Amino acid sequence: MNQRRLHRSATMALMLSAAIAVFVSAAQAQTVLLENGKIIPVNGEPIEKGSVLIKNGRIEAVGASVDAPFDAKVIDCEGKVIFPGMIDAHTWRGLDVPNESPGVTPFLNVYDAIDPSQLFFEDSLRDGVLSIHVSPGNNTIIDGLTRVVHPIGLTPEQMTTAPDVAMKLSVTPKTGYDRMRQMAEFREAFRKLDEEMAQLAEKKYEDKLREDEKDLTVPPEEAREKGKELIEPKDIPDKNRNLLMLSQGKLRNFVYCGAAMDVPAAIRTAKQYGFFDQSVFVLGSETFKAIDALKDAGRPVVLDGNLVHTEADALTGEEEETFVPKVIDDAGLKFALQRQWGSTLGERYLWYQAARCVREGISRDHALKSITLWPAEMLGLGDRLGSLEKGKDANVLVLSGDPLKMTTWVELGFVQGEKVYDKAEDIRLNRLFAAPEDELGPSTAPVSQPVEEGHTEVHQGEYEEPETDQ
Amino acid sequence: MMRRLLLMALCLPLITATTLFADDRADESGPILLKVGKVYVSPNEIFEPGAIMIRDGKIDAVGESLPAIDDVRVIDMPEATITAGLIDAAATVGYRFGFHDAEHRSEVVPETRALDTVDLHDPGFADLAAQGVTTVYISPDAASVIGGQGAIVRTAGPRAQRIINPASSIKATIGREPIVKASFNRTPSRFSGTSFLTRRPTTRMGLTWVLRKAFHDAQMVNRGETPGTSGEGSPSAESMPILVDVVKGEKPLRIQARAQNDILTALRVAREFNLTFVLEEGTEAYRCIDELKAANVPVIYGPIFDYPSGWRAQAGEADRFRLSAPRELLDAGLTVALSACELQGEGGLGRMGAYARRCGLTRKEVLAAMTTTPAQILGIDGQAGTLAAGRGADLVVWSGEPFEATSKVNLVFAGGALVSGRIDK
Amino acid sequence: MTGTVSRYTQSPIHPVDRPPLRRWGKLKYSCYCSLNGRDALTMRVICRVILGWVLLTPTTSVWAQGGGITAIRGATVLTSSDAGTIENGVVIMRGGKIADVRVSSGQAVPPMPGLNLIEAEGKYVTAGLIDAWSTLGLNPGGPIAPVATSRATDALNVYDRDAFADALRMGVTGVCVTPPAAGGFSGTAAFVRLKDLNDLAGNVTDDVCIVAQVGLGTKGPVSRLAELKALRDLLETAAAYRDALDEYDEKLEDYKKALKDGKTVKLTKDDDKEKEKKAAKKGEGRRGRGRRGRGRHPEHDHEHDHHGHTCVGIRCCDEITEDEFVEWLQSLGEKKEEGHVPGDDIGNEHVEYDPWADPDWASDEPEEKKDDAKDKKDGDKKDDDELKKPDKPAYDPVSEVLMRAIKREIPIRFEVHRPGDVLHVLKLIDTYYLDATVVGASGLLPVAENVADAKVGVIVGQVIGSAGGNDRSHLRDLNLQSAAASQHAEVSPLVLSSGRQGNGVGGQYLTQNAALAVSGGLSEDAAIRAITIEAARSCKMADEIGSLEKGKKADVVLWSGHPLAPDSVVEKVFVDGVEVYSREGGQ
Amino acid sequence: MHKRMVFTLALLLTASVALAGDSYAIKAAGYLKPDGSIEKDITLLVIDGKIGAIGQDVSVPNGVAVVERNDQMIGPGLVDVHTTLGTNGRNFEQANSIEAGARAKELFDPDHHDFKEAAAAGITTVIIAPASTHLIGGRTVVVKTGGPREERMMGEGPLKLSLTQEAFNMRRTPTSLTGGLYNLRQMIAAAEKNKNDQSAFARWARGETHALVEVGTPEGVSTLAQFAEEQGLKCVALYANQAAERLDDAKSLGQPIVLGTYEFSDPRRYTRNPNILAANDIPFALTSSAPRYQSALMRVGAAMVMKQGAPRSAVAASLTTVPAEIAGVAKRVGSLTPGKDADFILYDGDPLDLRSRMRAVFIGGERVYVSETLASHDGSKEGGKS
Repeated sequence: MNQRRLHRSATMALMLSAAIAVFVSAAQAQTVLLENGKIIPVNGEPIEKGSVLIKNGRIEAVGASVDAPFDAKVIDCEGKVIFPGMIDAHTWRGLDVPNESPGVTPFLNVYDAIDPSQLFFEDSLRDGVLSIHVSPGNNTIIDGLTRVVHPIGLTPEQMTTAPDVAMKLSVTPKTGYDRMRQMAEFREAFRKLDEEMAQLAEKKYEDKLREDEKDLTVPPEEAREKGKELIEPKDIPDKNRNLLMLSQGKLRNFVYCGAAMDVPAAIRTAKQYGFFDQSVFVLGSETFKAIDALKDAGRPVVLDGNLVHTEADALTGEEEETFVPKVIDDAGLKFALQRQWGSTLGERYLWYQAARCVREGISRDHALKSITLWPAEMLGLGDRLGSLEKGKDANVLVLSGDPLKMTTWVELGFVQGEKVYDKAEDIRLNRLFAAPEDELGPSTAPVSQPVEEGHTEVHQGEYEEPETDQ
Repeated sequence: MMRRLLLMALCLPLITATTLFADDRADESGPILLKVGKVYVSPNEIFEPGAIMIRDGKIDAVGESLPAIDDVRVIDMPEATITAGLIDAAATVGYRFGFHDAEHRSEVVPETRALDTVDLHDPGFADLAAQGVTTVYISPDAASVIGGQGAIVRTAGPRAQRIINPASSIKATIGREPIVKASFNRTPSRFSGTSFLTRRPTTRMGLTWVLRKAFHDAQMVNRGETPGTSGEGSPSAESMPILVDVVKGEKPLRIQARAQNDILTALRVAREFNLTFVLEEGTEAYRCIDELKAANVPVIYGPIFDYPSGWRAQAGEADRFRLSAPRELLDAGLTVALSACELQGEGGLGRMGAYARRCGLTRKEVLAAMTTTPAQILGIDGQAGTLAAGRGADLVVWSGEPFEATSKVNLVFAGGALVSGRIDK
Repeated sequence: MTGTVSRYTQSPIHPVDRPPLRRWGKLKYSCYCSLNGRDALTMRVICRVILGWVLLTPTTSVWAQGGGITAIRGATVLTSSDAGTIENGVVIMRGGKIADVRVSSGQAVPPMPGLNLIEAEGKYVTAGLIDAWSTLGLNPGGPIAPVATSRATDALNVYDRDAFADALRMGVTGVCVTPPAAGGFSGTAAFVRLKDLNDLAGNVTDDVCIVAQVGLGTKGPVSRLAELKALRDLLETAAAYRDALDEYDEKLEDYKKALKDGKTVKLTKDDDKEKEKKAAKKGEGRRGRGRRGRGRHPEHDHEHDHHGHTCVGIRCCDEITEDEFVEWLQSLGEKKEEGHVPGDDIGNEHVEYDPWADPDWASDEPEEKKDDAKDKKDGDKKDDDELKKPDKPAYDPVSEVLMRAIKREIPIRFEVHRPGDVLHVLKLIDTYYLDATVVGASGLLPVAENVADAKVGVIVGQVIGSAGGNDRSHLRDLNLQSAAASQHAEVSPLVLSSGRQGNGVGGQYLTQNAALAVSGGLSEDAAIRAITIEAARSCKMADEIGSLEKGKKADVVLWSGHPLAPDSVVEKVFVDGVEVYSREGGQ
Repeated sequence: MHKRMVFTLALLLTASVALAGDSYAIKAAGYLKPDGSIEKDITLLVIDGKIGAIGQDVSVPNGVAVVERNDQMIGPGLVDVHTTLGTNGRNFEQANSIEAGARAKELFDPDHHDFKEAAAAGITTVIIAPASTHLIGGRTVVVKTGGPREERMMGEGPLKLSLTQEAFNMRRTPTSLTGGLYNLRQMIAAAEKNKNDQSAFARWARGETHALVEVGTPEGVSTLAQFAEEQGLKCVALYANQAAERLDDAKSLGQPIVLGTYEFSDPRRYTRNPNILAANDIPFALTSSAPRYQSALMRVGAAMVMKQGAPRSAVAASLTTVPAEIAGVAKRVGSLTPGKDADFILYDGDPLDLRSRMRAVFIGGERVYVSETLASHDGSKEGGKS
């Protein structure tokens, strides 16, 4: 089975490399001047006609007129819009299997599961999502470290924008667990950490005495206290390192709350175990009911791709719809939007999600920030990504029109100064718009694979609604 | 009779009581003047700015500006745009039992009615109405070779006024669905023979045979001959009157087909029995444009997608979809309506329109494909599809231009009544 | 909420008779009525004090907290206390507490500010009803697999306000939410006071009691034999654990004293190595033990065996190398079957229980225990000549919980139905000297006397169930009979509750449940007590709530008629003296 | 001890009533009138198994024994419109979905213990219906739950149909609701043509009688209303527990709605329905669905419904007059009216109050059940049987 899978991946990689080759060959770190375009920098007022200078992988200048060096490659963006690369604040897509089966695995790293050959990355690029926060799924208790990648590159290294960005946790029960068990596991994980660290401290102290050939003269508590200072980073077992950092508030963390009742639990847990100040809450659609608690917490949130919560009234059976981002926005919280993968079209685009927010009365400014600057800040990359500012990574899009317009396509994409996408050279898109006589060869559908019994494949249902929250 | 009258008399004060209880939308029953930025009377007739007067459930007047008479409630929405209520000519909505919604006693069941198994209060209708779809043809389940009769209904309003045609065209399906879906496909044994437990067509050959046999027999009956009953898959006696109507051209026929070969099969069978039909879905219609044009077959195209899902993906019938297909069909001069099929709510017809624009259609073309064209295909162009004065007021008030990602359906009127959205006082 | 729109599926909208529950925080000033002379005097004094206080701190919250006085006068007061029923009584609430309950003389009282006087002639007043065994608002959100370390609080959906409001409008002010049944110990229950439906979490008391089931297990051991044994084993382990902890505490004290006295512990490198060796040996032993799968826990064993789930292995290691991790990943499948201990299966659906797989498991003295004993002896020997640091028993989460029951810190409830099981449970209660209650008890009838003799309380669920054509038809009416029987046998306390309804609802029909019990032979007084004070007692809350007595929290319900009558309705509900529901507001 | 003596005494007295033969009178604290109110201090005169007279000023003829029950109240026997009592669950035919000719009167065992249980719960008249697994299940039968065996059968009741998903499967035709309604239309058209056809189906098809149609979900109510309107049929919607969510449709049926079975664990979404139906003057009946659920749940359901605010009159009617009307036996049972069968219950309090225990149940003037004191489980049951 493994071999078959390998073979398949190889075919896939081959197919894709054809597409990627185009991008890679065009990608050379050079000085580029995007001129005469409408600039939407996100962090400030739009510039109706201006230029963006990209140099050494960073944005060198943004303004109505920019002095460009003589060797800059000039791209005329007349009638086009220059926009920062969009950011997907949280997804398990792009991974092989998104969750390890044991619930508490803080020592894992998403790096090992990133599959660069997935169509997901190609689509993200086409849709203008240039930074993707790849995280373990929601079906966990304490899962591993996450990573921010850009959707271009043949290996996870090449794709990495920032490694080990955050830890993924979930207070919503994982498969086979109920809420009580989930929380019991949480308590147990941190209790064990404390105990093991205390034991380590005691051992360190005793070891030191042993080395100095001294006798032990203090009771255990004191020994532990004294031993604490003796612990060096190398002493901490791998399995505990991340959890320790988390409990010391040194690690950013994304906590999944699937239902409203999970929000207070998440806040309580985060505060109790000391990682609240670094928390970002990943919310299910029903959680807007806990808006008071969320507002008090004041932490940024990542919203469910299904922006509308529909619920039948328990008493009358009438269905009620709530547009969740509006509730969150009204509470003054910073939020990031996720893409929704179940739909045929639409919610799969981040810009479309933002457009829905505008439609429901959220300001355009906030809507645009929710797919660029805010997620960047949540990821601790606010100084590198999310807006068109001098010194930031040159993750820049050239769009055919306003980002929230239905008829707008991504025309060019730059990641860290390299041109990685050009619509004119997008093989799949060209095929989807080909005249009938052009198309006699392969179908336009993604390569469909034979279904293997009982073997869950992420590729298989890649564009299907996941059965459970992963 | 007396008793019923008495009961009605008893109910009368009650009805008044309930109308008192009903919320603020009760106020909208009076005449209303909507003043907006733009009115699409029909895709090619635009007032900018525009105004529409609704009185007694009908469009009283429409123009650039209308005088506000005393008793009229004026609603001023300078940013908004008004179009006619959208029409989906091939919706799948309101089915109650899913799997059991198609009658499986035979492959040919045109005598059944889709409306019988549809719940008109299903939230799906509210979803459609909320997104501006006011009229739908409820397409029968595709699990039969010749399925039932679809219904044309309004998506909102009192039940009595909602049913426009309870038994509209019958629907035949060419493709994997009648071959596989809901089928036991047991090999007929020596003892049990062929029954509804052993669905006969297991290939497209068998399917086409059943389809041809049905029309062949109907044609014989129409000529006054008695068809032989020995042939496998003979249509039942119950289905015959309807099939004869189809052959006579009195009952409209539509055929659901996605792949190129299936569409060509549909054209071939139609030619053989001299039938006219409407093509539903037509994912690969762009590959047989000339043939469709020659037969003058209207296409209800949709949904548009860039990754096939659900049954379409399973059956492998949508692998060769094209985003440019609607553009190509229109360019070829075919009659094209757009449909969202089973998609409702946010992802339904309205957004399908937005995507059609992304795929190269103009706003007017999209509007035509969702109002006037489907009305014409369904034969209700006398009542729906445009905002001409004197018609029932089925209209949509958009927050901006229709079919934009940032535009929202603000108000929907069906039969002159506000059925979705709220008017701020 | 701004983003909310409603979609109507049917044209005429019926007004919803739902309590708008954000009414507290306001006090009415309109009632300038009269009280009798004595009442008036009390009132006047109280009012002045409060008025002065309020004037000093004039915030609305003070008023809401109970700055004012509410008096309900003229009603029949069912006190659920020794005072019994008081005709034409007066209930005075102040500062969230009940200030007084007694007979009213009906005389005039001059008007005074801050007084909310409710004339309730012909009406009834009771303490807030308490649903002592309920699943109201419970949303475990997964396959139910509670273990002893589970807490009902974690599964309490505080945003299920509709369900709680439904109970509140039926006069229920307190609910004991128990973890769902899965056989064996299934964690601790929580008590929720329906004080503020917008802040239910702020009114939860955790760990009210431990819950266990007998004869209902759908997972783990299915035979009663094994089930009861598993319960006993866990209690035994907990008892041993408690002893070990006590012993350790003692030793630690001695050790500290010795250190203080100047003694020291000699640290040698050999010692270190030896320890490592021992640890390695221990590892082997564990694996071996896993295969033998014996229930009782050696003191130094690792805790997560108790959960018996997939974590076995990895977190036992102090260090984890890459190789080990790979090995572990590969062996995940096998471990599930292998690392299995009978007593640990309770509530664990991942592990299939097969008593035949291992004939050794029933043996009382596990080999390892013997090994440990030997080890210990060696250790003890050493102690004689030099000071040694005492070893702390390994943390055992399950025993940590059960130990509390053994120490009688919190009560324990056994849900048990068949008469035979009841007797077994009574024995268990007696053996471990538990503060226990029998719950469910549909088969109580033949053993009611035994229960009464054992001085064990009984909580009965719904006294009538569907008990239709399913396999539980033999239970028909049994609850009803049990309720009556328990009264006959003078079981005390007898509590009536909504029971394990399982779908997040409960408490709505407590009074109807009690009324049915009355038709079965329970006295009205006992029935009312069974849903108020006795229910509170079973949750260890009787000191604060459950009856109308001076000094208790003012959880008061005003009824239009007798609470057990079918057409009487709840007119007002007060929790901590604050009006949280009013019928006029609700309709 | 004192209690027990009183009880035994009461039993003896009750026993004497039964022995008194054809006619007797009971003086009671009150009785439940059809409108749900209670008339106090009344006398009930039973003559030959029928109610001779009832009220405050009833003159008892000479020679008729008078029993004093001044601490008890009398309520009419309850009528349950949908049960499968005495069928041992074998109440359906697998082969066909349309069984218009099937008759429930051939279905049940009159000596089945189910009937005793129903009588003990105060249910004196029941409809026994074919199962809900058929589009047309067949004709129901109305029987008494006690009394002389030969007199129990009261006649045949309305036709029973089902439009629920249960009624359709892939093993027989029609396999779907749409196919089922097609068949019904054809059959109705045929029945309308043939006016001589006096079968239950034909009479219903012509709109002459009503039928029980199981709908279950709110959608079912709409489907039924739409179809009944189209074909001009009289249909009693069965198990339409959320009928209030389709109020227009429920109203347009113009027939009572049957609700059931209520349990304490039911959410308010169900139990508030009767309340709304009553407010809109739509009569409703409660059913126990015995033996699937306990017969005793009928009274419990009534109490629950009342607790949710339904008026007493509608609740009283839902247990008695409305179901009697549906069963077509309103002339004989359903209320304590002179001339009707002497089916009544002695309660020790208000018949609608759950606290009141049923002391004895009478059918056709004959006592069929007498309560045992539950507290006397220690063996003093001697009075229980007479």
